[in-house]
Amino acid sequence: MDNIFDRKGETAWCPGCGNFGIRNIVLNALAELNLKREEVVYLSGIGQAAKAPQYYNVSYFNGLHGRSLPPAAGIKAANPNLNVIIESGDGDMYGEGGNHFIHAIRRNPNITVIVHNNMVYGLTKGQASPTSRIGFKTPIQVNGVSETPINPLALAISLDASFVARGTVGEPEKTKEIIKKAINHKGFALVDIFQACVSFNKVNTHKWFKEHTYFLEDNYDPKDKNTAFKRALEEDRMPLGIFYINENKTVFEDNLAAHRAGKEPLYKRTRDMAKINELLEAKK
Amino acid sequence: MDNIFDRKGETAWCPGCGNFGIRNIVLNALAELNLKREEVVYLSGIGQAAKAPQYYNVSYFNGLHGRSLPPAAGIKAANPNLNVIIESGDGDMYGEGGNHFIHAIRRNPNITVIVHNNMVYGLTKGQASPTSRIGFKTPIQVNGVSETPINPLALAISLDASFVARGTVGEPEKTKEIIKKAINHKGFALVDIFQACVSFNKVNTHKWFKEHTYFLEDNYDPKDKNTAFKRALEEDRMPLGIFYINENKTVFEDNLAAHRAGKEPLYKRTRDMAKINELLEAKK
Amino acid sequence: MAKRGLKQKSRVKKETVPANELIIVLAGEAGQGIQSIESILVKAIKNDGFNVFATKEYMSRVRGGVNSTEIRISSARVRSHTDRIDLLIPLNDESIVHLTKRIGPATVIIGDSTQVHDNKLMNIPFQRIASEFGNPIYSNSVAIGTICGILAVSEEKLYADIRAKFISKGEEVASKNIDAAKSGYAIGRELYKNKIIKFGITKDPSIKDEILLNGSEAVALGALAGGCDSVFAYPMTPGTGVFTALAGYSDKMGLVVEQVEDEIGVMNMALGAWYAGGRALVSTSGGGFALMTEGLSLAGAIESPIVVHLAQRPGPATGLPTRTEQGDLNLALYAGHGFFPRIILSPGDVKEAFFLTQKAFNLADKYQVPVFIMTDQYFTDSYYNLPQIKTDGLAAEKYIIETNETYKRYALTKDGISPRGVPGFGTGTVCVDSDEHDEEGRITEDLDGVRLAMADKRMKKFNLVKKDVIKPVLTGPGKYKTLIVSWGSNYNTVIEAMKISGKKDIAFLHFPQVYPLPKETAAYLKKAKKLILIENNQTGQFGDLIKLETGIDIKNRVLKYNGMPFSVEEITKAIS
Amino acid sequence: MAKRGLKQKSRVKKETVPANELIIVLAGEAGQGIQSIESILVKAIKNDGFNVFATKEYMSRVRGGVNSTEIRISSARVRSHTDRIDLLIPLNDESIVHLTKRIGPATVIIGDSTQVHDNKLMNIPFQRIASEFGNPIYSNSVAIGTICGILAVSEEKLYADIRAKFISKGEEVASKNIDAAKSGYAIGRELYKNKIIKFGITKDPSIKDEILLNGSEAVALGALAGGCDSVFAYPMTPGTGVFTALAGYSDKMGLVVEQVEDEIGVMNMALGAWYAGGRALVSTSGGGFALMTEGLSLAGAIESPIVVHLAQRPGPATGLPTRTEQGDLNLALYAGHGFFPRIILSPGDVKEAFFLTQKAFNLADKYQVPVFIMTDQYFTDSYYNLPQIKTDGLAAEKYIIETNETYKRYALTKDGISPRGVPGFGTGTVCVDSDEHDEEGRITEDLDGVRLAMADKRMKKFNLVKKDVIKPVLTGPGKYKTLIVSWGSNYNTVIEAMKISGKKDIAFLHFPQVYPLPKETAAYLKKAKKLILIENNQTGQFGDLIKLETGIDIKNRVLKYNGMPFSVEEITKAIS
Ligand SMILES: Cc1ncc(C[n+]2csc(CCOP(=O)(O)OP(=O)(O)O)c2C)c(N)n1
Ligand SMILES: Cc1ncc(C[n+]2csc(CCOP(=O)(O)OP(=O)(O)O)c2C)c(N)n1
Ligand code: SF4
Ligand code: SF4
Ligand SMILES: [Mg+2]
Ligand SMILES: [Mg+2]
Repeated sequence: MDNIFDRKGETAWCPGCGNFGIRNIVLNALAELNLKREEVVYLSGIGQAAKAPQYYNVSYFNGLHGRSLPPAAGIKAANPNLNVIIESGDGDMYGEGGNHFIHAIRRNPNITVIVHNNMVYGLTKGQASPTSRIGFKTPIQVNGVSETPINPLALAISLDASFVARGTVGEPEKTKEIIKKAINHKGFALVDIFQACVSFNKVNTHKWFKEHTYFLEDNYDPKDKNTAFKRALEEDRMPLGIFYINENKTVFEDNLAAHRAGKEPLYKRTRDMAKINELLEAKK
Repeated sequence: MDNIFDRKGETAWCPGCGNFGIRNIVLNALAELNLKREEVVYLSGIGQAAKAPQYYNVSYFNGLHGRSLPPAAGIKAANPNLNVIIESGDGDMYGEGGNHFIHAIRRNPNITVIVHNNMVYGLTKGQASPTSRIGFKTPIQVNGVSETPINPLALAISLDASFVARGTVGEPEKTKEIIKKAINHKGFALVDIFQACVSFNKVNTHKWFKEHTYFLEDNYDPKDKNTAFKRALEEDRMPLGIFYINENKTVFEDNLAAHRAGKEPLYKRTRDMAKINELLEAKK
Repeated sequence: MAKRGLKQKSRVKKETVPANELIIVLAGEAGQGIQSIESILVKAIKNDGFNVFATKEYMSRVRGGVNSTEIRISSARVRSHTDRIDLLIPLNDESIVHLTKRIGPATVIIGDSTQVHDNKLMNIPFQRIASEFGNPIYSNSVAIGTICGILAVSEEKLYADIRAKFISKGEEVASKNIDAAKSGYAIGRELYKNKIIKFGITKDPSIKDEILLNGSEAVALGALAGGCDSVFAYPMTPGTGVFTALAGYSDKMGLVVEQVEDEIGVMNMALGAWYAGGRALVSTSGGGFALMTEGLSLAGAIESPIVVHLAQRPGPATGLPTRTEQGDLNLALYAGHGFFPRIILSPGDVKEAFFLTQKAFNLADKYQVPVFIMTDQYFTDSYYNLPQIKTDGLAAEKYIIETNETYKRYALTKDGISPRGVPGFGTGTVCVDSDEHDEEGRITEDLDGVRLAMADKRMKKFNLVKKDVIKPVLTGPGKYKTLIVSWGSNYNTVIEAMKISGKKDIAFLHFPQVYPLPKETAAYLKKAKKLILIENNQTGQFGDLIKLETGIDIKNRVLKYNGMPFSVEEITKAIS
Repeated sequence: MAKRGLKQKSRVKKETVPANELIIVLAGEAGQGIQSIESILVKAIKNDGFNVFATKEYMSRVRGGVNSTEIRISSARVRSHTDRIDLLIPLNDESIVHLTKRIGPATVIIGDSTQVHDNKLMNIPFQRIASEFGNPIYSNSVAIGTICGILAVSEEKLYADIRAKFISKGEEVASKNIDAAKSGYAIGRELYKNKIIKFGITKDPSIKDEILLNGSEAVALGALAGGCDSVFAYPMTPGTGVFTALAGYSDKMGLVVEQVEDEIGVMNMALGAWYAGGRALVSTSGGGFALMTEGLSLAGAIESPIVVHLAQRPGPATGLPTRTEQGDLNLALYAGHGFFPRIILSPGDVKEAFFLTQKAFNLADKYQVPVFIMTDQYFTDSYYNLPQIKTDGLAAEKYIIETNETYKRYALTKDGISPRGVPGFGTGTVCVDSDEHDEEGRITEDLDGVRLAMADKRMKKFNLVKKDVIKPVLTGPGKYKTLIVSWGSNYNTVIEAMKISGKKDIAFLHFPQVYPLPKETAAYLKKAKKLILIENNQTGQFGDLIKLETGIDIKNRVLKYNGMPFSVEEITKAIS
């Protein structure tokens, strides 16, 4: 069956890279959700992962390094009916884009954020990323990384993100289900996905990820923040799955005066000059 | 007794503002620690709180809005012997400066960060800050804040900050002891301090803070991250005290090649041209 | 090359008080209530048929220091700042020190001698009178009443205004304030009758029907008239006024109003909104705009419209946060890496600000380029009465097209403009990319083909933009010997100074659009024997632009960069 | 006004192969190992006494696409990029398509016919030969051997180099690679003997003692010689090379090397380091520098030294991340709000880069201003042999003073420079503030006094900086008719083109310092009958600066902006 989201053709990724796996998982998720192709908008920053939107057959906004989240919120503000998905790298999202990450979680627009977490800067050829492990050596971190890696899940949970999950390319089926739930979730949904960079990360390989992960129990209940935090902190073998869901949050675009009465996209509206005249009259 | 850190004279703060209280607490802490005045360097960003360094008799770097943390790390890198203290506002530190906040915690320079948390932007006349409560009305947030406030303690704990504490102007003695411990702590130490803005925050007043806070039990043990997180999440009445300490982290400046052999400040060193010649020779 | 920054030397010496005008300055600490005195007063004065202008200068603090408000009342239209003060009402001693240089022999100073000490002070015991009504806090109302009494402003409306202002605090507070004002009014009448304060201003009843508008409100309302439906900002003086004004209108107009975490987020969020079909404004000042530089370049690369309100204040860095300067022109001209077209507008008065901002949205959308509205603290905070603004014929022009399957966001067209679709409107995909891209918006490494085509396309658009430039505005005789050249907020001050100078051979060329520079510029400049450039910055940035574009170097640069706007007197002197 | 961006039209037509030179191009996918072939090859060639130059062009991807490396080998010194290719070694078909326009009738193409298909291809079964040694991966060593065979490079040293390169992977791998290279060597000798590839390059044994240095390394080493003790950066091509080089030296030199979370942090952290007595460098490219704009203004306000290595690439926005352009001059000139002095240096070759960067640290420290080193991708990635650089007489000048109790960071002095203390050195306090400040560094609202004094102080410093400008470098006859004007990385290409043109009345003015513009500039320009401006950008930004500063408008602008550097042929044509 043809996947309408698939834009066939070459990619700029290295053979064997985990990015291909994520692409397949996402393509399947999109198809199974039966999303309307014209209503899906993809965003990314800059990096190897951030090239992903180029390879889907959808509208996209491939912006600046680290800056995918603000335009995503801008898009939801202008047209809440669009299905907005971000796919970007760990450096892009948690490094250069860290401030937007914190505040987008607080803002809680209804978007899905998929992070290709390869624990390295791929495109710029192998410097440490915020998720690189302590001791990881690179041409810049010549004696190994000494800064504590970010735990994106714990961070998101601490900010009361409305949906926090982790997947891995190594588990395509389960990761696909997570992504589907993330897209269906109303609010900011984070899916951090482990992905091996075969060119620049010789430590955190496909094999390493397999050995260092496992799925949360089937009966795990993602409603409690403290439990979610505790599980997110596990380090030796890192859990996968949906860690935390908070359904009680209001959504950014719903709170805007522009959309309180209805969700008509801004481009469909026309400005009523009579109202401007009223405002001017009030200046008397 | 004269406090050598006290720079007498007018301030630009409003009468009744909590900033005065913080200033007194800090002055006492500095004096009691017997710090060498010439070795103390103060930093801040921009805001009402950020004017604090102006009113101490110390060296300071009063930089850009939101950007106190990077120069603080730069200072420690150039001279690890200096005692570096930041005092700034909640908007400055958690809003504009959010990305530096995350990554400074990871970097773990040996500095003390005191945040005047008045849950509002004072200097720019009363817009919401990242710690403003939901529903807080301002000339911008005309229908009240709808974004989830940042919980700076939970956030810092999620990043494994090496020292995380909260004080309040309403409890000067205890808050002073916290600040002293923070300054003595080796590593990044956060002290968030509740401070009423009498001009622009008519909700979170001195009284409100009093009613909504209490101190952690005397036997509270700040070594466990999960417990610390749980306590940091308490909302109705918010605990005060030292929530979390991790003594097992290495310190930024100690990891630098420049300071592995010794802590001599960079300005005292001279460049040995013979070494440059060696490097050039290796290019043959 | 450049003249030293104008410095006010000493107490104003010679002065001829035109009887048909009264210049009142109120001064005191932040927090003493000068702002609210001003707002009630100016409205009451205008509603009584006087021409009125008000501007303020203040320190970067919430309480303390010295701030002052200048209120000019006149038979003729007044729209600019003067050094001269006819009537000074200081609320403390520091106010007198602060304003020393502007106090002349003819300045009348009235105030409460328990608060203010000066040989020239005429004591009006504001506090004691207020206390008679139960609270010294009412002294501001006494002062309001006094001024209205001097001017013989209609009492009825004045008290209604005061009631409206205070009624939220209860009936008692409202009526006490009115009583206080009444006492003041009587005093004011006395002062006038005793010829302590002399003037002879004629009223014009039609002024009642005019509006009062400051620069911030003019930009905000102009934006709305231009179809602005969303505003993204991070608070920063003096850009905050426009943000606040739009937030105030958000419920009525159904706007998107979002305070973003930082200015980088502001710009990128606004670009997202435009991408999806919104018409977004960002409002900031120099330091905040500096952070938007990379985002501006993104707008250039993806050919997104964006409207930037850049309200200037003195730098470098934090500089003087609440002061005024025209120091960010170079920043607006050259911000962003790589080449892309842009438009820079610089309103000279509030009416022009309304219409230029309205137009900014249409220009941005039509050419898919960034458009700047450059104002400054002086401009955003000043206001005056003007005839009602007519919106007839104005429209938020629509340029968005419906896409189909073959849609290409960057289709190469003859004029360089590719029709702009938005996601969700039609069946096509709308792909924008910060990397160099092909017609479809996909990354390219085709250097000689696609890269050059896209670079040339952006240049073509620029050539188009250059053909659609708002002409400079000449005031004065067509045959001039001396030509004054200026931009932005100096407009009204120069106009008034020209009138005062009385010279017949001086004209003034004002630039509502500074970039691309109107092609008529050189011809105008060449006609003059003498050129005078007036800019509120340290080096003459607009003069440099003119030199670059026309080859004409205006050596005579009147520059001011102490954080204050030009006064009528300064410009009068400079052009005489 | 400006010429259209140079486009390479078609396969190079006429060519006269100078027998004393051989231009080799290797091309293939990213990941096929071209970089490592190049590094072994260039070293071996130079160590055998050849003059050599190497440059590369590559796509923004880690694998796939087409990248190429150009290696020029010559009797004379060679230091610039040519279109011409004498010997092409493509590793796949795409390489031939990619390089079509540079393939001339005389270009010899050798390659493995199982990989590459072209009529002109001379088949050398690299893969099969490699497989004979157990793994097709050794084919790169076969290629290395072939080229060295053609040149008759000393085998002993070559194999030692190969061993050194591969020994970390085990003795077997090392010796297999050597064996593969030996096979290639024999083939190369055959090719030469059979006159398939003709040239007659004379070697010079003294070249063995020369060094090989690329732009990045030159800047890094120059920085160290200037006393640089700390580097802060966020990876960004092509700025990363300098960062990586310094990281590589960090243990030996005891440096502070920190990868910061973003470029805003980079700039602010570096300013903190300078404040406390460090000498910090930041290295970035246009988009990253855009984010440092506000921080640059901070440097201006607090009068901090800072050295910025700005390695340019094409914009706008992400643009062409791995390509070259000189498009960020305006950004460097005007970044930051408010007025403050700055210095912009633009090395023309690697030796100059070393000395200018060395000097940059002393200039920054002396005048307490930002100093830029402007390079670009072409410059940072190109390298060649040159005589050893002498560091005699160089010093990292110390300007820091010990403070006492009366110390004032911004003491008003005659020349505008206030002696700079650092915290912890002496008993004084060192207070710096982004707000306008008084001599002590404390916030001020004294507009006519302190603000003007500080603004004027910054201007005084600028006037001093203007007196200490590095002179432009004239190449060619003192009496010229035509003057070529250029800056930065075009230097060597222009020099070579001038030689080729053979014209006696052409001279070339290169600017190691572009800002402040040397005062001699106008005189040089006026002497010429004809001016030619050469810039690797779309509009001629340096030309605009010259126009602004001298009034001279160079209309003849040779501009290129497809992401590639100028070739010798292009400039030769442009100046003929
Ligand atoms: C402002 C800015 N700084 C730096 C860069 C250079 N840059 C591009 S991608 C990247 C990091 C990529 O790492 P990550 O986000 O983890 O993606 P990956 O390539 O690993 O998928 C960097 C530093 C840039 N494009 N823009
Ligand atoms: C880049 C930039 N953006 C905005 C501002 C304006 N600004 C100054 S202080 C401030 C917020 C102050 O709030 P906070 O940090 O909470 O300090 P407070 O005044 O409440 O103590 C803002 C937005 C600025 N100076 N620089
Ligand atoms: S560099 Fe790493 S992350 Fe990027 S495509 Fe290659 S393997 Fe994947
Ligand atoms: S504005 Fe608020 S925080 Fe600032 S000094 Fe006044 S009361 Fe304090
Ligand atoms: Mg990555
Ligand atoms: Mg605050």
